[in-house]
Amino acid sequence: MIALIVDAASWGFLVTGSFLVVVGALGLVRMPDFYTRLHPAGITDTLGTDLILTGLMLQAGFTLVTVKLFLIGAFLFFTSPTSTHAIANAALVAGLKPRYATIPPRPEGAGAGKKDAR
Amino acid sequence: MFTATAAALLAAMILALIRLYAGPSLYDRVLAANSFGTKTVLLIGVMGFLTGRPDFLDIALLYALLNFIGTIAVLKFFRYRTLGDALEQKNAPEKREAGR
Amino acid sequence: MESAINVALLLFLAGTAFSILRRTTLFSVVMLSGVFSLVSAALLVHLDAVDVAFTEAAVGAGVSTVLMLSTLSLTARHEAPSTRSRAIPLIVVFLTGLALVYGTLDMPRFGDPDAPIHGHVVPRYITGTATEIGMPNIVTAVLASYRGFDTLGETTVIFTAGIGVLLLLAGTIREPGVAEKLTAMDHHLVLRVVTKLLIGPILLFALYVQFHGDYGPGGGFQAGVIFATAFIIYALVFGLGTASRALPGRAVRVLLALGVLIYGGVGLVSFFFGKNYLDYSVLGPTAAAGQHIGILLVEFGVGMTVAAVMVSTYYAFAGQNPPIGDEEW
Amino acid sequence: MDLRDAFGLFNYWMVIVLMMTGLYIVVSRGNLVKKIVGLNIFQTSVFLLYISMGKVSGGTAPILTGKPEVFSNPLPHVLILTAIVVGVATTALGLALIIRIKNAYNSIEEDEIQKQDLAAENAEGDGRTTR
Repeated sequence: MIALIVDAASWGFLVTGSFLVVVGALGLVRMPDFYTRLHPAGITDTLGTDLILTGLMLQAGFTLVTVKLFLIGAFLFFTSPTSTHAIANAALVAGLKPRYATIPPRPEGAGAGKKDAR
Repeated sequence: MFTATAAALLAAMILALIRLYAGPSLYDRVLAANSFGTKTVLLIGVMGFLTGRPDFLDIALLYALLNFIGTIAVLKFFRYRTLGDALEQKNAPEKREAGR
Repeated sequence: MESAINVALLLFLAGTAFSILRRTTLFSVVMLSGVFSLVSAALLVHLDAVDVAFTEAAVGAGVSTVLMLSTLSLTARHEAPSTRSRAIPLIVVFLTGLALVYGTLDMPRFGDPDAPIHGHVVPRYITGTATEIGMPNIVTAVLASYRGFDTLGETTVIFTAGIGVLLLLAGTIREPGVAEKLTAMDHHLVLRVVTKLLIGPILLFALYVQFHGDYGPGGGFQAGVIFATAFIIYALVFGLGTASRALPGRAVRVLLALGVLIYGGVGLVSFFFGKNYLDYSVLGPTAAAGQHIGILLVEFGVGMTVAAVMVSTYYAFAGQNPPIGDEEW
Repeated sequence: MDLRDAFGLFNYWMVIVLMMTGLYIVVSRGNLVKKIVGLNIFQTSVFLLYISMGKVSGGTAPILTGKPEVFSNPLPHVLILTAIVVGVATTALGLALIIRIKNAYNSIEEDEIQKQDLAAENAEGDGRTTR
């Protein structure tokens, strides 16, 4: 009985995680410019990753494998947002402007659309 | 069930590759490469369960630890060595100023 | 599903290779080659080569990307449009490819258990590892014991390549004071904190890989690269000056030679017990225990040399003067 | 040759496609960094060829579990494992050479370097004839 519940929970985690990963990847392709693409890539991937890893952990039970899966999750939890931050920072510093800014861009930033087209 | 997860991951990897090939800016490529890396970590994990020997997670663990170095290196060589010149685009003096 | 993963990963590799061919921005080329290495590592896991995948992962995840990017920052970012004819190389490549495909028609089919490659010494290695060496990882046993000579040769090649890099670049390394100012990432609090958090686990993981290589995937080659990566991250984020205070370049050069010496020295010790070079069975009370001690020592030497080569290469690359003609980029 | 056969050779054919892509990059592109990347692709495809040959259907990774199992061939793994690290060391050597070439010629395009070499040779030749 307990085994069945754990199994079902694990499958639930795996399916939800897979769904989120695919949605995130879809967003990565469909979003209009670099800064909007950061959202599906960064946020959904982190949650999807953790859900899939949790699902795998439930399948593995109390073994060394679970410890390793937990460590993978923990390290990705730190490194994934850090690299997203680093890329966003690099893009901003290099002068890439958001395509759909709500604040009207300054005159020198008027060519934002043109820049994105390259 | 692992099969379904692996299939979903492969589909997500294809989508990330499309963004990687298409660009358009270098940052999009770095972002796609990074996201592709996370998916590979997961695929390696799921592949272990598919083949019934899940004790080879060390490789996934390695990627989880080290995959952000490439991103840091990109950030660094942009900002501190190259005077902030926007990539893939030459003759952009105002951006060079922003970089400093 | 198994063969679907195989086919999909091979197609990813081909797509990435074509994309590398088409890009002219060298930064993009470097990012794509990082992804190429990632996919090939996944494929190697799929083909049961976990140790090889581990090595590819260790190398591809950090070191090679960092070295390529530092080269780009010192040379050029764009490929000049080529003026050569495309036709002749294309014909050559097609003809060679056709000849190779013709050659494969006689090859044993993929996964054939009776292929000639599985005969000869391989069954001996697989059955002998349990009885003669007494460790689970057959790859480590073959690498460090059965074919210890080969590995000594490979380690020497790595050592020689490291010396070559130092010879080429040592003359143009800039003053340490300037390097320190130019290379630290002082403004990035997030990066500094996360890096500080991660360097400890990375070094611990390298030790685990080094000494757990007898039981699981891993060993000196992988651990050396991971050790080096930890120092490279430190140098990337906290500056070359800080990193070389933690691990001075002179010490790295000593380790570079010491690793190969340890490997060769272990071989010499077995001479004194009247055995062949690199026969470890005399090193312990029983033959299997001796093998175990010998393999640990040899792997330690390999790890030391590999780590030292990678770190000194990075120091040499990162210490170069940026070229004067920035404007032409 | 039936479909089964073709599927059994698929891995080798894809390896050849990769190998030829790498070769094409090395031969047709003049940029030295790109040539190095092309060489790396070629090298990885050779690794995959070796590992594909070592795979046994239904086999598992060559790490003993205590149970009798079919293992894939460990010998190619040993050869390729060391070759990868040697590969990155030699890549570093190649990149170091590129940096020195850039310092000497101020270019990493093969055509430009050859042009400069040719010009230098001609100047030298002229000097000799007038002497």
